[in-house]
Amino acid sequence: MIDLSVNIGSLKLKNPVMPASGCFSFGKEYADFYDLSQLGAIVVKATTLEPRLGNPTPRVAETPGGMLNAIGLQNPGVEKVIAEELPHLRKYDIPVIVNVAGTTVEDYVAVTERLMDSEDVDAIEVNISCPNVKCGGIQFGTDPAQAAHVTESIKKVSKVPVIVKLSPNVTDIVSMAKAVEAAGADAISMINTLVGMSIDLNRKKPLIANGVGGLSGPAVKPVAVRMTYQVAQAIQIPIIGMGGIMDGEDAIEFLMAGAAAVAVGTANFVNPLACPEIIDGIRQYCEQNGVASVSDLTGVAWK
Amino acid sequence: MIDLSVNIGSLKLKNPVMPASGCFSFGKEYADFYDLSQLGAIVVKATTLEPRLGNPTPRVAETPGGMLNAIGLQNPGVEKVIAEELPHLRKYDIPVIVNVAGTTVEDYVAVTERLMDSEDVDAIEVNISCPNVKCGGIQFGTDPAQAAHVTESIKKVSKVPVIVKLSPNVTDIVSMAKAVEAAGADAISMINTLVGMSIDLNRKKPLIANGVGGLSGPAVKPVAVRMTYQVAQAIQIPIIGMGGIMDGEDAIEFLMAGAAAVAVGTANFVNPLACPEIIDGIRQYCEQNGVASVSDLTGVAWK
Amino acid sequence: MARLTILEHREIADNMRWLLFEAPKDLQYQPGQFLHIRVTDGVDHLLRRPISLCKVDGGRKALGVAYRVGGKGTKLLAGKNVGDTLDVLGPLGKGFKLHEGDRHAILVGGGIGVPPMVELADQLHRNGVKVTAIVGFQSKSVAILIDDLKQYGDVLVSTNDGSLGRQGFVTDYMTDELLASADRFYACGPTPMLRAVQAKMEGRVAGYLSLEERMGCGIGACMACVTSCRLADGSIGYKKVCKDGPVFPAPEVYFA
Amino acid sequence: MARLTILEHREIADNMRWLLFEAPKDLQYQPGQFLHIRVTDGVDHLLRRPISLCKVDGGRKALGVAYRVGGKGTKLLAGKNVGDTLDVLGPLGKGFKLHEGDRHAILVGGGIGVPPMVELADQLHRNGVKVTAIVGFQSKSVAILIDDLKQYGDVLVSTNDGSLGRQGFVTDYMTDELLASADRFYACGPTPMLRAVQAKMEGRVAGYLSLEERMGCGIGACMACVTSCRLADGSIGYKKVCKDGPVFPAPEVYFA
Ligand SMILES: Cc1cc2nc3c(=O)[nH]c(=O)nc-3n(C[C@H](O)[C@H](O)[C@H](O)COP(=O)(O)OP(=O)(O)OC[C@H]3O[C@@H](n4cnc5c(N)ncnc54)[C@H](O)[C@@H]3O)c2cc1C
Ligand SMILES: Cc1cc2nc3c(=O)[nH]c(=O)nc-3n(C[C@H](O)[C@H](O)[C@H](O)COP(=O)(O)OP(=O)(O)OC[C@H]3O[C@@H](n4cnc5c(N)ncnc54)[C@H](O)[C@@H]3O)c2cc1C
Ligand SMILES: Cc1cc2nc3c(=O)[nH]c(=O)nc-3n(C[C@H](O)[C@H](O)[C@H](O)COP(=O)(O)O)c2cc1C
Ligand SMILES: Cc1cc2nc3c(=O)[nH]c(=O)nc-3n(C[C@H](O)[C@H](O)[C@H](O)COP(=O)(O)O)c2cc1C
Ligand code: FES
Ligand code: FES
Repeated sequence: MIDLSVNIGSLKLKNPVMPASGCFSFGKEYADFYDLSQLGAIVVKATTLEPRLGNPTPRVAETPGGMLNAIGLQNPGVEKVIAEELPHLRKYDIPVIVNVAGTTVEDYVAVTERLMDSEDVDAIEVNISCPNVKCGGIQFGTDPAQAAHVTESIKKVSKVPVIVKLSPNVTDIVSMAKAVEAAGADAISMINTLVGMSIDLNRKKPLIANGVGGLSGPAVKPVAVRMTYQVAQAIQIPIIGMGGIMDGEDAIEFLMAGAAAVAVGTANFVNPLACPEIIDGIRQYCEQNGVASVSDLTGVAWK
Repeated sequence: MIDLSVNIGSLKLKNPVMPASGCFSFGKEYADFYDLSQLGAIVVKATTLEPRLGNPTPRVAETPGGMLNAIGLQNPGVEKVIAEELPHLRKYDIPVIVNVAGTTVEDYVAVTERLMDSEDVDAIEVNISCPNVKCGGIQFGTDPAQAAHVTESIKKVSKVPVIVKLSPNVTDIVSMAKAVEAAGADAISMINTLVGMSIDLNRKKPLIANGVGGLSGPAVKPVAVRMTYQVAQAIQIPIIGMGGIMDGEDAIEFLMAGAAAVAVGTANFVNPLACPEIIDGIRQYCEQNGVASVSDLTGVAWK
Repeated sequence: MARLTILEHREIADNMRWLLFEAPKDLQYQPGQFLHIRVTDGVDHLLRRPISLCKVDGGRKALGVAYRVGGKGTKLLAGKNVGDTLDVLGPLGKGFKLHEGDRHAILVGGGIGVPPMVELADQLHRNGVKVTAIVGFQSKSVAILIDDLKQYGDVLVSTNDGSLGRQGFVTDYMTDELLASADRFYACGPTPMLRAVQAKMEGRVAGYLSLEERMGCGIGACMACVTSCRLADGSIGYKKVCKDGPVFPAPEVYFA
Repeated sequence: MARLTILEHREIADNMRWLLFEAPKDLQYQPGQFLHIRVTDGVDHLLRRPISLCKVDGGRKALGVAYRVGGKGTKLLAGKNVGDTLDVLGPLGKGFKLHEGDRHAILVGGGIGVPPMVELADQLHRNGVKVTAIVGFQSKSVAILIDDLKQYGDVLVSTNDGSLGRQGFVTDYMTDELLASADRFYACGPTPMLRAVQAKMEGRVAGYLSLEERMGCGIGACMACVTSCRLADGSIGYKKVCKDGPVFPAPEVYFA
């Protein structure tokens, strides 16, 4: 029997695979395809204090080996999320991680405080890196001091582990990671999307209505693996690695680079069964390579 | 007749397509496939003061929609480049752009000074962005003040136009571009490669001997187009756009984003005839869309 | 989700193709639903292409679609051969609703909005509803499925250039007389057409519009495909074309 | 560069395949050269795969290669069918040099280093050179091309597990007697094998080693495929496997 379980701070996951925020909504749709209890955890769509409509359409575009999105944090607001979306996830025996977004530090703190009233939140993922929101978000994701400030402020009010999600659109991701670690983050998730653009040759305008969008999918995997490898060697807290994971081998690459767990985004759109198939792929790799515990793989590429 | 000519500072190109530095060596190999006079210009491999061996192998790895390379500036040194490599390019009726790299500002200046003794150099491309050289290069590429300093120093000794090549591995590419423009750059080329990594699951180590490598190819195109779009609106000097251009339509995307010309790297490896086919593709697009002069396309996506 | 085998694949007009799949087991479907098709197993084209169900052949247990070869993905699709299998999700979304008691329905299709009208016409016809199909195309060279529709009722054709049927727009056929005789309308096509149809029908004939939007997941999870709708409380909000649609009651659809 | 049509494609051992192309017009080639093959027209696998020429059939105007199905690219390649065309560059690089006056040559092939020995053996044989081929494999299940080689001379087989021929390494066959009788050797295979062969032959038999390195362009432009060599001036420097090789005079090759 292979031990697939991993720990993210005080969270115990039965396996290292979770859907990435924004790619799984609140889980209902994928529950039509498989039993969500198979997952290591579930990460839900970004939640803000007030409801948000997000950006105009088109919101997605295909790119070579990847896609752009500019959903723009569409969500019904934290009240509705707590009342209508989270309770149905209780029936699955897995930790629920809520992705929190905002424009000001006060926003983040207010959403977190409100979430603390719910029984259905096992961890907070702080989205300081969404490239699709004009004001807010992005500066927290590119300035270590601001990232530390928002982390600290959330830590003060959170009773559950706080995971900070890093943006790859920075010169020095290691100093971002160190700053949020020093500010008390329990874990880091990385990477959010790279800022990109496609131009529609017919309309002679950016294809995505928002202009820029976030690039995800296999195209970004080498950047994500590199950043995971660099950050893992510089910090002590666990990393949830993501960016272009399509199969078990991709997931193993992130673990070897230093991630303790992985998240799967774009692959869900290509294959609704991506998450369970990736869990199977990891198990198979461990079996075939004599790995007794998946956590032994973390960081072997540099250890 | 479509006018394909474009100007990069005082350089006149008969069309906007040139090979990207490092992907075309000094031209000899591709001359077996077509007459290099068809090109808009030729950009040769990075040249340093002393000969360099570069990095150990493996130096390349395939990634989804792209590739990693860590050649590490292997070159015979500026003396041999001037004596043995550049003269044979004279027979083609096209501008020769020499890519200059170094570890210190003095290196860059010395290489440039030496190149000024040659009749065979029509422009300098300053490579402040090579991610594959451990010391040097990279800090010039990520700090606006240092980028400006190296630009200024080279401008003082150069008698030919100076093109500064920007790294995409920065938080704010616009401020990099503004800094080198203010320092006197005649043009900007962008983007160099994104820093990436692949892990070899069998060896449990980074696949590329150097650890990290530079990501190029279609995978990076959305990032390159986005940066071109942003920089073009912030500066007055022309941009040579590149990153994942595989066909005429990709080239048009960069022109619409704001590039005056384009460079083609990885595509040469996939298809040795990539450059002439891209020139044909641009001509065809112009014909079919009633574009009289290719320079009319520059920046139409935001103008 | 299933790998479906291609039974037929042929050109039916300029850059328009007919593709017949072996039907998945236990097929449940409504006219107006769509298939979400992967065009390659590689990663160069990650996103699935949404294509409407055009015809279900119960006898042969087969599922047909008609599509335009336009961009890179549909070009790849066009290269697939009989016997090849494709990764297909669906049928997905909410299709056209048939109403008991209807006696006459107007079906309006524009361009690649025509395909879903075929299965709809068949079902209405089988239910004893009189079908009047109004279809519009750019020109004769891209006109499709007219003979198929004629099996189920009258077909009125218009083209932009007059090369087939009447020159003009589908709405030109919508006389007061026709509208007065109809219980229901169903429309699918480009936005300008849908907007004109919505305006023409408002307050006169109840019906449905089928919308298009660029999609990510196709199942309601990514929020890519939203469209503005009049919500129950009268406010304007987003609904998802992939899950809440692609077919919406006409008055719900809000064209900005 | 040409699109070549596949004439034959079949499994010849576990995960080992034989692929025969229609030869390009005006084919110029040497044994030991390689083809640089695109495995898909899409962008998901950008880099070409280098595969050695194994056999040229002048009569049929055909070009054969043998390859191992290992990674993602060769798996895609394995899915191509007779009649499909592939984008092929080459033959590229410097092949094995035949020397006039040679009477006996030892050919050494290990695993996927065996294929280039077949065309070489044929040419030597036609030139009246006696051929002794020593080939090594992991085990019987992956042994290839032995019967082909037997047409041209003696074939000595070793496997790591003893399931075919002698258990052990190719060098075990290299007796003083054999070496004394040989004018030349030619070797291709994994680095440890080449290193052992180089050591064994040094100062006794002149010959050539064919090397492998990950490639970008395949034509000498990208500097990806360098290997350490003893240069003319005695210093150690890089040469390009794709252009200066893959075949090098044995003493030039420097194993660190
Ligand atoms: C519900 C629904 C039903 C449809 N039914 C049909 C049909 O029956 N027949 C038919 O020919 N077409 C239909 N379409 C349109 C069809 O999906 C697009 O023409 C097709 O996806 C374009 O793909 P491409 O590879 O040619 O273009 P590309 O430009 O390569 O596509 C790139 C990406 O953009 C998306 N995209 C591009 N154009 C459109 C578009 N107009 N609508 C939605 N997504 C787009 C693609 O799905 C893909 O994700 C339907 C669209 C929707 C939303
Ligand atoms: C000159 C030369 C001749 C060769 N001749 C043969 C032959 O006749 N038969 C045969 O089976 N193999 C041969 N090889 C090895 C063959 O090129 C690799 O096994 C093959 O490219 C691996 O591709 P993949 O898709 O299976 O692996 P992937 O892991 O998908 O390959 C990814 C990338 O790495 C490169 N790569 C991976 N492994 C190797 C390797 N061992 N050597 C070089 N590049 C590699 C690929 O070319 C590709 O660019 C030769 C290699 C060279 C350099
Ligand atoms: C459609 C879409 C919506 C996303 N929404 C969010 C979000 O709300 N919050 C967030 O932190 N990340 C969001 N992301 C980023 C993903 O969680 C993930 O970091 C990124 O897509 C890289 O992983 P992938 O390549 O596996 O998709 C979104 C990504 C996509 C594609
Ligand atoms: C093998 C290889 C070598 C390169 N060497 C150099 C170099 O010497 N100097 C430089 O400025 N850029 C170098 N580059 C970067 C390219 O010039 C170009 O900026 C980058 O590859 C993006 O373009 P592409 O996607 O078309 O390849 C190299 C790229 C590759 C793939
Ligand atoms: S396409 Fe994902 S929600 Fe509709
Ligand atoms: S592969 Fe490019 S130089 Fe050899």
